[in-house]
Amino acid sequence: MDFTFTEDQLLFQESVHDFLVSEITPEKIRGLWETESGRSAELWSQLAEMGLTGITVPEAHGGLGMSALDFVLLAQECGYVALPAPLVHTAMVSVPLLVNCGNQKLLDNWLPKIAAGEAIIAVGLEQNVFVEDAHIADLLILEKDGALYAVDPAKAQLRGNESVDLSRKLFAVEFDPAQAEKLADGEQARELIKAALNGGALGVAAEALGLAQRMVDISVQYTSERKQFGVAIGTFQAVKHHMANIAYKLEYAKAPAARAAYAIDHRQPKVDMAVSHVKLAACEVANLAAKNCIQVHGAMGYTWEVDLHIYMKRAWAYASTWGDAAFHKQRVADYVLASDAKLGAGNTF
Amino acid sequence: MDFTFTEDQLLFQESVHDFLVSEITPEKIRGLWETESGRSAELWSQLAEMGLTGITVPEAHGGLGMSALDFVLLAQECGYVALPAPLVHTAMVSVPLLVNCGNQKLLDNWLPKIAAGEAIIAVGLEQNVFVEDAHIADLLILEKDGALYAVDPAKAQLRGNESVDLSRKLFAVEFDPAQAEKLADGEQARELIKAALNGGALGVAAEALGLAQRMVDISVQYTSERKQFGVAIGTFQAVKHHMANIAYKLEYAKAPAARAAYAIDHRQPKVDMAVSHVKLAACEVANLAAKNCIQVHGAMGYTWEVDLHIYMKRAWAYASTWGDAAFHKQRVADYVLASDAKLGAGNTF
Amino acid sequence: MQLEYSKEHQAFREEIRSWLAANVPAQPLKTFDTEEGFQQHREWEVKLYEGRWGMITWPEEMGGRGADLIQWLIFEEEYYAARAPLRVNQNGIFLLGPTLMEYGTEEQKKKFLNGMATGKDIWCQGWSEPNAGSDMAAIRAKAELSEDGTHYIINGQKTWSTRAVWADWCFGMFRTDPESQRHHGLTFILLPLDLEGITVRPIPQLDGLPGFAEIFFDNVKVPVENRLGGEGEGWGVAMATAGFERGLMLRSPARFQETAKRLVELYQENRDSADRDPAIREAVLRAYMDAEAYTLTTYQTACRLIKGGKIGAESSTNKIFWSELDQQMHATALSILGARAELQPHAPDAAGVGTWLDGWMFAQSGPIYAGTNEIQRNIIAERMLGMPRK
Amino acid sequence: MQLEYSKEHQAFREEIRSWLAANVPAQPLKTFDTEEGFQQHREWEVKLYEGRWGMITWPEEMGGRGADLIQWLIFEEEYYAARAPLRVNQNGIFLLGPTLMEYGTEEQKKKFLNGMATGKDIWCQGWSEPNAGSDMAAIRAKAELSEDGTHYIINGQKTWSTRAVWADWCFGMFRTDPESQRHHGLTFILLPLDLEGITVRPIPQLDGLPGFAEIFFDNVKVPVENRLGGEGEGWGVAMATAGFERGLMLRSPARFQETAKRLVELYQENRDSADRDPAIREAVLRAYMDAEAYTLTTYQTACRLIKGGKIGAESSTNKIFWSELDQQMHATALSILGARAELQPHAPDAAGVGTWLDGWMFAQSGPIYAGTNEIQRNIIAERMLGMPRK
Repeated sequence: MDFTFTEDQLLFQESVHDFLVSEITPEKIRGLWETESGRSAELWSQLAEMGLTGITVPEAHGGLGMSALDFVLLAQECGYVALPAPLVHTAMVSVPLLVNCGNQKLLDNWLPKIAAGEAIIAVGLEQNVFVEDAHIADLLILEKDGALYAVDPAKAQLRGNESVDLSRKLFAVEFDPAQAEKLADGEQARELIKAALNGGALGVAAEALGLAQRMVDISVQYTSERKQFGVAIGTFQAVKHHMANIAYKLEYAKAPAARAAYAIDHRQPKVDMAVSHVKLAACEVANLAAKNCIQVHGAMGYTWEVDLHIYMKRAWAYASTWGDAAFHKQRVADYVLASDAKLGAGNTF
Repeated sequence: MDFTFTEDQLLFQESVHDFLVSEITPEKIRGLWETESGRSAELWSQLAEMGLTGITVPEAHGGLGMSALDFVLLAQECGYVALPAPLVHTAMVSVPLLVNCGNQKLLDNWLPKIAAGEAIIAVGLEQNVFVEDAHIADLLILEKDGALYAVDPAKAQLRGNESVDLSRKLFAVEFDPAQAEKLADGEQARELIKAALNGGALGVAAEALGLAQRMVDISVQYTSERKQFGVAIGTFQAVKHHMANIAYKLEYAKAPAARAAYAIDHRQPKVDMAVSHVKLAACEVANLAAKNCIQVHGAMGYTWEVDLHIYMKRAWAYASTWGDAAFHKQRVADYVLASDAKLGAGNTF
Repeated sequence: MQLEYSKEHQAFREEIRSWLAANVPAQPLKTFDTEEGFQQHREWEVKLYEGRWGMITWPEEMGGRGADLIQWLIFEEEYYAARAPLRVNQNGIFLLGPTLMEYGTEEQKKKFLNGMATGKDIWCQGWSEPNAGSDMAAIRAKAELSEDGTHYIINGQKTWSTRAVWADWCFGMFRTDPESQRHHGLTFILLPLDLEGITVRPIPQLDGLPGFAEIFFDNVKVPVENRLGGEGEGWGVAMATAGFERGLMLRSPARFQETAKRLVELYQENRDSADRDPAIREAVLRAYMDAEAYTLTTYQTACRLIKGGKIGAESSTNKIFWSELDQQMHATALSILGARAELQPHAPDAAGVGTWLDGWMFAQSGPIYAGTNEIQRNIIAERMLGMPRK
Repeated sequence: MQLEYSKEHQAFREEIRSWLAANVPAQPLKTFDTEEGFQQHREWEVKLYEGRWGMITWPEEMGGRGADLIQWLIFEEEYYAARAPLRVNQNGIFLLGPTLMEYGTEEQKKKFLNGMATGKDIWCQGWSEPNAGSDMAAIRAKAELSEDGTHYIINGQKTWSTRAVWADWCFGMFRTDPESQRHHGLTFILLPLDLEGITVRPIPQLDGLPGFAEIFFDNVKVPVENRLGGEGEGWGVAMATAGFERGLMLRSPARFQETAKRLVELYQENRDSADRDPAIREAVLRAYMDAEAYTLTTYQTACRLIKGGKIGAESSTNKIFWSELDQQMHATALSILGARAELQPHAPDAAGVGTWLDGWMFAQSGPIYAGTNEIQRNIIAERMLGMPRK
């Protein structure tokens, strides 16, 4: 039993944190909002240089061959800066889906390019309604009628849908299966889709933890400086408790995130429950953070000029993506209310 | 449109408040806990002298002939002192049930005695599982298989069940319909039972408002005197907000209580929704009061010696009596989700 | 107690209902946080005035109908039920108007009330300052009386001034006694925004639109006639306005009842998907009950006031209640909408998501403005419950 | 990261499981808030000691097993799963014991640890005072060193001393320097409760039973040898104990996991009636998830500590988390039980209501004792988040 991350994992997290915080400033994000694609090729190559685009690509294909557990800490850092790039999607969904589906031609063809930052694959599941970053994808992998297809973006119709979070690029995608390569159907497809959904759900859950932490950090700093009635508003107990309520809930969502990543890597039977648990907990705390942090900012928090809304709006958006609350509650219920459920002390691991 | 109580109604409330607060002290309540019946014949005659036992008894039968609306303010006062006597039951359930059922013999026989404080009728509905104060009742009116029976207590088997609130006297009652007088069945019984349940539910809801007010008053006084870290704990913002959260919710449950009483008196079609709304709101605020008030009392609130628990435990008990939350939520849903529901602005009255 | 409407009230309801049916624009106006929408709403104010529906609570001689509070509530019910446009001039009609009638000179009433009523002059507030938000008594912007005593020279900054970007006039509080502390030495002044030395900087809100603005004053000359109430008596005048702001006029229940209704409809339309999450039905029913409770309580307060009662802590309890209810209702709607809740209204696949996202963002301001809910809770604890201040 | 138990840990689990299966009383003991129950629990402590299961985290030479934190968590899991009796001597074994090992002299260890381990001496705490609850540094009860320096004369009052009514010994803090302020000049002293001048007044709790007591000291003579740590150094010693109290030892997750399990079972048994209220299913699932989160987080902390990490704000975050979870789970159970939730366990028609009502009442103390949750939130804000104190 060892529930700790390794020194290497923590050091990697730290270096990624430092890189992202210095690179992905609120100013850069606002700048990308003004661009057509909302994405930066330069940023993507920087991420590739750090090995991040290929972090879960097997070493044989030029990646770092790391696991969900290795990446879950980094996903939190991606959330911390509200990264405007499909890194979590790539590492947690696209690459694992390719690997799981085991189509050698696809693997040899795409994985090296992904690791090199020369290609992006966007995955679209029906659960999600929309496909993230389809407009910059070199390949689409789409679910239709229970089957999975590899689709050439040129042969698909993309309809952009603007999100409250201007950094999120969503597309309704239509395509003709006859013109696409079927990758899997039946039971195999169901398994691949479930795994992809779990990867995506854990990815946004981990990002949500980072978002909550960022909102708390911004707010602690603001309330320590902002004065009313002659004192810093951070000295008011109501303000302190708004922050403390986020902080302690956040603490209790981190270990479940690590456990869910571990469950994915080890294909544990309880993986669906584990992922749904952290998706619910992380999105709940991120949305509590949004609510309490705008409150302690007062009117300032209601403006476009203060950076808080960059992170707040993504927290709102994540609440219902990669499975809404109803979907994840049902998966927890399926586990907890099963006639043979192993509940109680001693049944966690 | 006049949503105010009359001077008379308010003065009557005030005099009843003064009487109850001076008579029904915590000491008296603790004293009654030590007695066999838990009830005081002397107290009951005092209430009769004030006209309270017969407050809803028609004047023709020696009562004050008042309505639910007249009594709803007094029921709050009964809650404020956690009255250990079946006054609300009598005024809101027993007497209206007799009157509604219109059995002349029963009316002539019992109403004058009730007004005089010489008789008590306890009503038992299946919704309630237990019958309140059956042990001191001179007549039982009980629901069985959709019919209502007048039962001689001597011919019924009472099984006492102790409540967390030692002032509440609950009994499982068994009786033989063959040895009882059937008062109503079929549609008539359904209507009578529904009306009795509404009266009882509104009664405990109004009491719950009084309980919440009492717990707030006790706690405001305690936190204004109790010092920690050199200051009265009532100066801490967290303590203030615990109290404020009760107070503002309490404000928004009072008008619904008056509306529900009015709906009963005027047999309005929305009476079920109106009663269920206030039952839910009042029990919710009373239980919030219990939670926040014990918290601001600290360890003191956890003791038997501080009076808080007298009111707290009754608030707990009322949460699920005269229809539990599920029952009342369903009745609100039946109204709100009906295909012909009249919702939105302008449809309240 | 008598919970039915009188014949007169029913007739009044019929009258406004049919007028609205005939006059409410078929197409919703653009938001008045845009210049075009602002102009559209200004025209709507004119139309209301012409129908004598602009400020029904004003006395008849001032173009109103001398409506009582019950009529006001009825008017609002019909107004929201008809989905009529928001009131671009609410600061003028509901906040400054009544204050002017109470504190203004005859000249001031003549000069300002009519322009306000006709929609010619749209007013904004100049109260908050960068360091005087919840703590309004910390106001620093100063007004110096000129030596000849004919005008004030105003310097300083105001902020969070709603709809100030395209407004014509501003009413605000300024420190006339530089030595004064807190709420002493403040004076209530009315001024046109096109005066020399005034700079209005729009502040974009969560949705990116300039819903409010900063106002900078650089040696702005304002004639003393524009002072409302006595010099140094601004706080008392302002408190009357604040009373209105937090009181009945601006937060009549109709708005929340209609939101609750739309929420029930949204739930019914999406029943199958919504019922997958039991928390949603729970929240929908709560929304209905809370909107109902807010309505009942408001009517009760209104009736009390009509009978000569005074408004007490209601201004604080209702601020908390409606603002949390509004957030709760919109949050519930977003969970019903699920994966499409994040879509902006103009997105191609946004059919059916309605304006819930915009409403949700707007609802975020409720617990903040006009005194944060934390301040309101303090007020309830200290003034309503009598808990110790220090 | 490696989330499976080692063979050794699995074997350890098997060992304690079979011992408990063979030794846990078939009939639950009476509550130790009664004299008879207290005696029964004292005998159970003896039995645990004889099986060397009484204080497994103690070093072997002191009758323990030198168990690591993971073994401790496994032990607790099996202990709660077996519905074994509560620990009447937890103050001694888990609070004072470790502190004695850290600060005690060899003589003190010899003198006290064995009696504690064997269940011969049951210990209670003497910390809080009528005006020193959340504010422990306000302690006033004083201990004066006698002129000959051989003993302390203790005067004053302690309160909220859990299980003090039938306990044998008390450890507490007393002010040895009358001039001292706050947490200076306090000394940690151990004393038997049968000394002349000591009066123990039971305090009945919500259920009417004397779960804690006041202790009055009237010129009580205690030999200096009973001082733990140096004179005036009591605060430091006590903080170590408090760290344990709020830390892992007393609130291992098993208790809450078993409550969550019983809640799910209660829900399943009453499914038809419970599902009438959608809020209940929601709350049951949340209870399971929160108990799981508490377990996972505790294991993570334990592993960090094993690797030499220090315990930080966890003591505050977990105090809030488990106490609110415990309240929430019991509240949910009561709503499932509906009209019968208010019944006392011995009521004739109480079949099936179990001990939820008692558990609910006990759960009320969670957010209060060992530092109220308000204090814990302050600590999180100030020490974990670095928000300004004043």
